[in-house]
Amino acid sequence: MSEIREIDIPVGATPQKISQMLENFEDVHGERMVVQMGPQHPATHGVLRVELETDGEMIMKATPHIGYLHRCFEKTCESMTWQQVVAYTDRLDYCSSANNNLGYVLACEKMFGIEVSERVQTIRVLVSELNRLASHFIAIGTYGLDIGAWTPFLYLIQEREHILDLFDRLCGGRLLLNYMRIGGLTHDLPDNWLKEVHEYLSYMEGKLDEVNSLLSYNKIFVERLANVAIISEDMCIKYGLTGPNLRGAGKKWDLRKNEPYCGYETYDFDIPVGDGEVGTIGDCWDRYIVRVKECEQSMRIIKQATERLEKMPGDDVLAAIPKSMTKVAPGEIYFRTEHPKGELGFYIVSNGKKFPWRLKCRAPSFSSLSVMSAVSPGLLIADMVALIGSIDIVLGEVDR
Amino acid sequence: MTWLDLLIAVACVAGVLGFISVVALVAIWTERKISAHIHDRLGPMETGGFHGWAQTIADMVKLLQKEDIIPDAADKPLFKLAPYIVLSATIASFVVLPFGAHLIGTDLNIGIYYLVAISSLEVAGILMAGWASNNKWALFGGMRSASQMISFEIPIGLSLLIPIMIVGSLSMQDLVGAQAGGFWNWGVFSHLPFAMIAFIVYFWASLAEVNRTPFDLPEGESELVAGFHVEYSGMRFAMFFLAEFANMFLVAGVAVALFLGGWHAPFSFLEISAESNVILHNLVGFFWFASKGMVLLFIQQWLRWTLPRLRVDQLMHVCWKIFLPFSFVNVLIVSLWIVLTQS
Amino acid sequence: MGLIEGRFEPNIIVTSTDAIFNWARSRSIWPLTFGLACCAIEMMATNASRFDLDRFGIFPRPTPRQSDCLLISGTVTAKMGERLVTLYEQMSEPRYVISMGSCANSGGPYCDHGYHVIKGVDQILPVDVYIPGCPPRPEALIDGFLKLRDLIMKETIAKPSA
Amino acid sequence: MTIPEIFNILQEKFPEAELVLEENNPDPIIRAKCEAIADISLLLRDDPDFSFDSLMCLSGVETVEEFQTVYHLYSMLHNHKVTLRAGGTKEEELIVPTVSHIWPTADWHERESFDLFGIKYTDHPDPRRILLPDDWVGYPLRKDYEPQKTWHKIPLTAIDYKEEDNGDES
Repeated sequence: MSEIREIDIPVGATPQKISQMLENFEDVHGERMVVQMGPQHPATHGVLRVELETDGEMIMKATPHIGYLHRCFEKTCESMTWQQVVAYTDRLDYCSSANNNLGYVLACEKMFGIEVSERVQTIRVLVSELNRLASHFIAIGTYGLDIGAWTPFLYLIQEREHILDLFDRLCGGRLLLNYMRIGGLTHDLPDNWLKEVHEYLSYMEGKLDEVNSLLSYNKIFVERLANVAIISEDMCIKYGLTGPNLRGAGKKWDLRKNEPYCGYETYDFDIPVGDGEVGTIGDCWDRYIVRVKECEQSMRIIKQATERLEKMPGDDVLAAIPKSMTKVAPGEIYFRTEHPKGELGFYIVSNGKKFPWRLKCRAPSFSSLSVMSAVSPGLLIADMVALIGSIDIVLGEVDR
Repeated sequence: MTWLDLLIAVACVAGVLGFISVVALVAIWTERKISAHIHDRLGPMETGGFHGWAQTIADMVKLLQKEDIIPDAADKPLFKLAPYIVLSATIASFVVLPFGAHLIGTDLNIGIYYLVAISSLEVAGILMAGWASNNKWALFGGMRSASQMISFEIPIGLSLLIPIMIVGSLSMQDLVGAQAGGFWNWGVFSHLPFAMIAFIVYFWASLAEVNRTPFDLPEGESELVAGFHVEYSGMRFAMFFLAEFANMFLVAGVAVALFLGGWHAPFSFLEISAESNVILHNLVGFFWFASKGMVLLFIQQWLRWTLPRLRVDQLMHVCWKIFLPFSFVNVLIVSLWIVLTQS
Repeated sequence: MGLIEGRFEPNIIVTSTDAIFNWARSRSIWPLTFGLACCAIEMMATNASRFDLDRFGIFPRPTPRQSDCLLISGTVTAKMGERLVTLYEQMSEPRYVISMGSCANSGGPYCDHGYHVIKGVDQILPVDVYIPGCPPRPEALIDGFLKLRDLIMKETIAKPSA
Repeated sequence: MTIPEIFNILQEKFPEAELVLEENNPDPIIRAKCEAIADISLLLRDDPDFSFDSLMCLSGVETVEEFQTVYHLYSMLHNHKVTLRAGGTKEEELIVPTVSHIWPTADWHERESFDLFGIKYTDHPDPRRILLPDDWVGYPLRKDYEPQKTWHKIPLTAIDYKEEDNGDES
């Protein structure tokens, strides 16, 4: 009869420590079960496949396999004109297309030295913050769904629908906007649109408190997430986790403040960080609550942007769009912006021709996902679901 | 045995079976409607006209004629057997449920004992399903289900002991009969607050027993895809589905019979005495029993759409470290009370 | 099915059975909870409160065994194509396939240069309904389901007339 | 610290790394010999004056003459950036030492650039393809890449309806 041993995992042990302990721990029967989570699995947020090696319900090793949605974005862009690429950036992270557009057009504008008017910048800020809101609503909602709470998901999707209505009026698209152009926008704001944004803001007042009372501070929800899958600040930087994940680990880091673009330095907003309110800094709950708090800040920015636009005299949003982009300046640039999922970087190489020579998208989710195999040893399967949800990945962006 | 006895027996079986199917069909429909209204939407609206009343019927007819797939690598006999065991365990438990003064399959003198014993057969069926499917998610679901149901049997059993001790009988009709004459006589209000605690423990533990949120781990959609019935299709899946909803009513019915006055009305003037009209007496009793059961069913569904799901270790924590000590102390105090007051 | 399908001449019993079966099948289309790409977000939105597919009895199931309809919501890549066929094979008859969005219909924007994208899911699966759009609006998805419903209503278990 | 300053220090410390400062770009780029990349990276991360703790991006590039790996580094502490580049001619396989032990995020980025460009990384802990299936032929982001027609019997080309129509008529 073999002796049954137990591993004592000390409270607050680092993931590396746990994984080391598990390596040293030999399974009594030498049997581990390999379970494939995905690509068709409700909790993987798309077509991610995670190969889990489990002992009972405890995960010994998790290997993410990606590429099930590899749509050849980078190759396609090499055959598209500079302006046409904007439509493809929409489909990177399909939950927040305006933010993708913004990252790409800003990179191109910086490279080709195009200056846009203040009004265009403000409209861009407004639209991308609205989209950040929509993206965070999906992140929060589906996270609730992962933990087993259905209702908050549907409520948040409902609030998101109102934003989509605004987009619908703005550019005809609900999900994929394709609204920005290198040097400007596709067209000006529709009549009364700013008034509708105002109406939406007043409608949203207090809704986030409802989310907090229904979900964030629900006892079961907190119990499920507190002290689970802790990713420390150091680890975040090493693995390239950015955005809400890094802020959830307690680092006050936001490109909108630290490397301002698009006039973000003139807006008044805070950077929410995780503070270990219910558990340890950098646990799943912290990463989650940072998103909720960011929604509030986004609404503040939207409010300021709308007020500015109302006062601003109208101008031609197409004025700075280059008439022809068949001959451009050669060179290369790496430009990054704050995307709802983290830092979205575009590395663009131009050889002076009509098409980009090379376009690499540094997708935030791609880097975030790479931390998974380092964090997961020692988690239960249910925690794994919580981990995947808390780093908020979108597979369109991971696989590109 | 005369022809009449046989006829009555057949009628009983038909009645119970009919009741179970009707309850399950209605419960599935109400579940969808209630969830929809909680979610700020409408739920089934098209099928059959009025608020999609025929939705469950359409679902069942469709499931009935779906292809029945038995995975090649599955343990075929067990795979085929599992849904029958689950469903028959549920149906067999209904035999001792007192729907009215005379509306009971059979009033065994060990009725509640029989019920607890038979209803835990279900775990065998679920474990069988999880094992025989030869699917790892199903196995996880089966194991979770087995551990959860077996653990929660203990606080359930201890909580059921309280009314049994107070009444001093294991027969369901005796247990119900002791609660006659207005709601203040109901089991839940006797020996305050101990019977009340027992009722609360029983209700929560029974949620785990029937795999409802926050204890729906065996089929937790976001974790285990569909849990133990992940490989089941068509009618076999429908059986699990039916059994689940019938079970929900079963645990609600036990709670009603033991704690909420069974088929007695909340006020005695709402009842019709058995002397004046036996049939009417039974029908009114049935009405009260069913409506109390439905209220509990509604609470179960309400919780389902409000709460998130617990984790495995937390579930066990709730069972062994909270429910179990409470029930033990509860049993101790109530038995002391009974001993002291009787002596 | 299989046992009774295609065995009898069309007669009153067969046609009545048809009517019941088709009614049930078309009123209870359970799609697989399975999102591939951008269209999956619109699919989620359609399932959610405002559009509420549940009104038509459409109720997503997480496992292929219990679902009737494979809703291909997004770009199908070579790597995914293999799994998709497996998923389709795991579904029980009668089963239907809805191809949602340009990518699934024809490769869409990735048709010309997408070396890893399957240009049209109909090359690997039999598709019943195509929904155009990139991504289709929820109304279009609902329309797709209603088209599928019409399609199911025309089915019969009778022997096909020569 | 500006990039020329970083360049000067690096040139002192690594005289054999064939360091070149490419100044024809909006942002100057430091070019180094492939073999020296790992050592330079380690210094850049660990030296308190540099402390480049985050690797923003690692990308493979194909120019007309050569394959390259480009590293975009950033220091959260000092708030400065630098871009490194390592390259080799197309005639021979480009082999670069891995930096995944220095910045773990490089792990997946290196796998990706191997997957799409065929750039090899020595001592990489997990040198597999990442986005494409393991048995995929060719490196798609190379300019001379010919797409596969089928993979595992799955057709990867669009149906040419014109041809089919013509076939029916004749």
